[in-house]
Amino acid sequence: MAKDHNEWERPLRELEENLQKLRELAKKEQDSDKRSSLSDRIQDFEARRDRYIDVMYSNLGPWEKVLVARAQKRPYTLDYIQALFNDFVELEGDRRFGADHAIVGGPATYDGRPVMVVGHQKGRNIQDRQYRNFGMAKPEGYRKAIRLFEMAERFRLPVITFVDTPAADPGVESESRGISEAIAASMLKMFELTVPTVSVIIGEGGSGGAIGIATSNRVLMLEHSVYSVIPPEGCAAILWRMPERGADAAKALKLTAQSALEYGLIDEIITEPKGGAHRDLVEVSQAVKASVDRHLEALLTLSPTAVKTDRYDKFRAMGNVLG
Amino acid sequence: MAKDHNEWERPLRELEENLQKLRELAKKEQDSDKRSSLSDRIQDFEARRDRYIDVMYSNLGPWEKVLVARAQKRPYTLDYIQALFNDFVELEGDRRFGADHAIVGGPATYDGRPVMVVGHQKGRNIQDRQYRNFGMAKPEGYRKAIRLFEMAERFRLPVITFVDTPAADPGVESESRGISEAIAASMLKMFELTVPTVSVIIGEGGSGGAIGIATSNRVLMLEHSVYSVIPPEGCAAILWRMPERGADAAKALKLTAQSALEYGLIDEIITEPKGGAHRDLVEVSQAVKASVDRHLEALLTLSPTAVKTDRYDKFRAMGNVLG
Amino acid sequence: MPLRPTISFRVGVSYDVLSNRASTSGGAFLQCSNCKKIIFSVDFEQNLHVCPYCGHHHRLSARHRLAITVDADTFVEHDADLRSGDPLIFPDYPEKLSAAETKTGVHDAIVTGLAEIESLPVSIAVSDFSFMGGSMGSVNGEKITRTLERAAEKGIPAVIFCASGGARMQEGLLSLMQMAKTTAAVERCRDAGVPYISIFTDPTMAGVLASYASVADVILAEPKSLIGFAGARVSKQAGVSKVPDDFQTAEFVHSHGMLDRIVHRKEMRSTLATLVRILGSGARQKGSS
Amino acid sequence: MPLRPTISFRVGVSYDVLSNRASTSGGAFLQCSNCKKIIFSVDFEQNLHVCPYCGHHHRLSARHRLAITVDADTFVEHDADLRSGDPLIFPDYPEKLSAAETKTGVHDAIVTGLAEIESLPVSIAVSDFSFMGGSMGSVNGEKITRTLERAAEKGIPAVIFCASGGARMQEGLLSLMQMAKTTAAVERCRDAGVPYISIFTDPTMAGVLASYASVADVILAEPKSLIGFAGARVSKQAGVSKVPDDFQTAEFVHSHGMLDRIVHRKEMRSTLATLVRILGSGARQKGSS
Ligand SMILES: [Zn+2]
Ligand SMILES: [Zn+2]
Repeated sequence: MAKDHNEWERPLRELEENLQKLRELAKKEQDSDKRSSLSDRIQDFEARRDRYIDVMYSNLGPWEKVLVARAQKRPYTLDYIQALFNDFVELEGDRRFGADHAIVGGPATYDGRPVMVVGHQKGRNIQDRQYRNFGMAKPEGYRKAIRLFEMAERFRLPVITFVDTPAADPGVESESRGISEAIAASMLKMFELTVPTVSVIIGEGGSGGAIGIATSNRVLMLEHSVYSVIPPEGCAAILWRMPERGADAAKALKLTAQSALEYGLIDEIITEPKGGAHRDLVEVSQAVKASVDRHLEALLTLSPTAVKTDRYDKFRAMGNVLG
Repeated sequence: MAKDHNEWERPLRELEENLQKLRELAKKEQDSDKRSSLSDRIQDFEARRDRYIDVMYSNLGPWEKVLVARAQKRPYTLDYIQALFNDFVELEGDRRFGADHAIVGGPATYDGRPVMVVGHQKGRNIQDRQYRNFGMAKPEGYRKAIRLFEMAERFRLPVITFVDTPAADPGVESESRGISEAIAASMLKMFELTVPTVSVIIGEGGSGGAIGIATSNRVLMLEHSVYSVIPPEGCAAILWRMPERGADAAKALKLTAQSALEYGLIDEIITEPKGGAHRDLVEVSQAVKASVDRHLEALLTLSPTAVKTDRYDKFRAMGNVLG
Repeated sequence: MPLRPTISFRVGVSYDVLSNRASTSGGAFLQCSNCKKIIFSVDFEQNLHVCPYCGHHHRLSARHRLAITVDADTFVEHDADLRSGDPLIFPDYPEKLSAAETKTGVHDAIVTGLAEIESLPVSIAVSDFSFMGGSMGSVNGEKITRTLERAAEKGIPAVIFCASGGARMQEGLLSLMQMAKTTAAVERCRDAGVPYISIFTDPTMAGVLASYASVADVILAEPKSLIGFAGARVSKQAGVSKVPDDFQTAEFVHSHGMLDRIVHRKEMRSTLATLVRILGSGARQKGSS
Repeated sequence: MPLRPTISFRVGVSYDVLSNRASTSGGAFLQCSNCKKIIFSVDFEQNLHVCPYCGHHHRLSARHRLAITVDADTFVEHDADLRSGDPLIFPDYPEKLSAAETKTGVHDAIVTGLAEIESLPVSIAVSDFSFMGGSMGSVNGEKITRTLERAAEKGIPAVIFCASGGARMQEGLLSLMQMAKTTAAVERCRDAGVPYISIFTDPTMAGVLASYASVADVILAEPKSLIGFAGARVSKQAGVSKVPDDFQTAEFVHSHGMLDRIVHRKEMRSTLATLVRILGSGARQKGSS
């Protein structure tokens, strides 16, 4: 069982490194015959690389989805904002305690339409990851989100949220300042909104931390993203007292987009580029856009009251109850 | 210039101490003649005491009003709640950071009518004063008040606030957590309410800390309470660089209930018992009740929209502008 | 802070008139799991399962809680027949459910219905920690949601006693969605102008704390209850900051502004009655006009 | 952090086309009050009175601020004739007012009116610290209130540049009531669905910070501005806790969540334009439909 995406993609990375070396050799090679032979080998390697990607990504198991969803190279919220939005003005204050960097948000235009965009943000290098608290928002983050949701309501801006967090911050400070209340209040605020809301799970949909900003009219999931009530390692620790059995827990938890759709908990799966979202930001952004557009269009035909009712009815129906 | 109410009332207190001694003597005295003579002297002392109170309190200057308003024996918010309300359930959380004890509040019944009551609370002994932070609320206090105002609106409860604070807490922590925002947001919330609101300045109406919970449809002031944009000592320090000239500043600032009424900034002055509110809690409570009742009755005839407009128009008219 | 089932399960003479459970043991004495003192069973019952020595509030079953909270003979149970499915076909879940049913005699970790408190009607839900740690799966979510919806529809206050370790892992994402569903139902109460009072009892954790429990109009708690988002172990690992002695107790949560009052069990019923009467007055007027 | 009038009053060639003040001095060089470096006047003007060496944002007059913020020739002043009375007959107040009028050429510490930013109409107010420390008395309160009311009535965004030491002591309780009045007017904007953006410039303090300034939908600030409730001396006395180095700076306030962005003067106009365009879209649609 691979521990992370990096380890899991190692064979592929080695293939690509070899490929790169061949290309450099070919570039330097003067002899035309040898160059032609190198070219053949390059084509062969490229084909193998493509087949490898096909095989690896065509039938990802739940644990592999977890690895891909957590991949350090995976596009994050600000990448999608950069790709799909204009005029983004990040607003940072919660007006209570602090400026949280694990949730970003603010007004922007989307296809020329004024909207409010909010999302978890992970960091890509060591400093940035610390600055973003590994995408784990504190109460301040959710209270900022609440402010932005209120603003969206006041100015009739549709809301788009990007969900990508391992969990809400579980530290002592977050407990002290009411992380539970902040998450619950954020959900409650979203249910009060009469403007349309669309959420996209782009990576890790980690438990309460995720749903805190994901109670939208439409919830879409990227093909290889995951959404779970508990991290698989935590589940394995409880079930078998063996965190290392995360892969088994991932399977038991049915945390894939495909399962979520099957249980009627999300509205659509957004297909990722071949080999995962991290291989083509442009393509995945356009796929996200196409899906968001379609759902937003539909929601924009509803009256404010109908928007709220639609959202209530959607979540009201969730559950599996006998008798 | 007396520094505090204790010092200012010293002659009176000495008179009362002598009176008390005479009474004890009289009680022990066996000889009927001597007892009769003591009784005369007691009556004489009582008359002098009453005259003294008359003279001291009949024509209080602004600085003396400041001393009386700050008197440690003066009835505080919880005294009025105890005297005039039933079923008070104090609700303590701001749902953000902490439980502030310089502002108290919660639902209660008043004349059998469900209401929301909120007020500053000072402490009477050393520990209590620290517990109450000398009546200086932190951001948590105002945010708790906001919660209670929202609850009042949701459940259609008229709001009664008691105002009695030297100032909002000016410390580093309060700045860090946005004391300014908290005060402003509390005023804003009060302006949003469609339930009637009545405020009573019972002691010190200290600047922003006071007005944070005093933007009501009706604002009443006890006869010897004060209401000021700045503490007189602070004003004197700025004007003359002499904080000890507080008495002069008090005069310049026109901080008495009488001036506030004259400038049209409050709606009514509530007469205090002879010698000040601290001499008769029952009497002053009944006077407060009579005034609050009258204004509340009038406000309860207004529609929710009219209540809000009434409040806006009231404060809209305040100011002195030429040209 | 005891997290294991408490002494109350060993109680002989049951005060709990509504209980489905047979009163088996006949022991006249029992031992407080907190202070270890020996208590006369009758005293323990009369003291509402609060230790007369150390004041520890021992956990109550849902039926027992109802009995000491609502007016006698007013509780009408709703949705008693709802049972959990096994949507994920999760390892050992059906077995765990059966065991819990056998142990507690109920179908899931919560009892809901209509009742009166000091003659005022309420829609009430009471969680039961003894059923799989009071965890919230689809049944719990559905019953809480219906409790809140009933309150909104009837224009009466909602009262919810929380006692839960959090979401029910065995129902996966369906369980997480109960956080959303129950919170949405709170919005219904707000729209209807009916008050919603939640009471944190020992323990109130994680997915329950981070959803319907924390967005009540008024939040009360029993003394010393364990209340928190993450397991204390997780919190300690995550934060570099020192962990306060009273971390994740009702007292800690209270001092941080997240709840309104800590109420002794003996005063809970009267406090609820007062709140229901005052805060519910607006909705009653609307209903009667 | 310089609190005294800055170098900008010694500027020779005035960029400030709207200014009432005569451009007198002909000095070609001046000295930054923060880093003490010598700056070529023309550079200083072109750099919008931001020191090219240390980045210090020197204070601007209201007229100058308007000139660099709104579209040329779009500003229409309102309520220019409002003047302070002396309601309390406060020691030396009339003299102070006259002196300030003479010095600044305006009647009070604020200029208000209608204008356009990138062709979008706004109701705008700009405080001027050079008039009695930008203090808020009745005139200030009235002009802010009218600015917000105009925004609400016309369905256009309100933009307010704050620069004030706080309430104007010399008008006593009348001055305190301006906190209430201006905050009430913010509620009018909320009801009308028009956005309100406030900008904290150096300094934004006390009664202004604790009223209309802090309840804007969006709050921006210029770098290093002094922003606080109480004088730093008072805060230090009051709290036992250590005072951070950056206490009461824009950066401190920002890190504590009380404002949304610190914006360099050069980017202020474009940031405002974007916000006005996006947040005002709802009100514009309502207005046009
Ligand atoms: Zn015990
Ligand atoms: Zn410089």
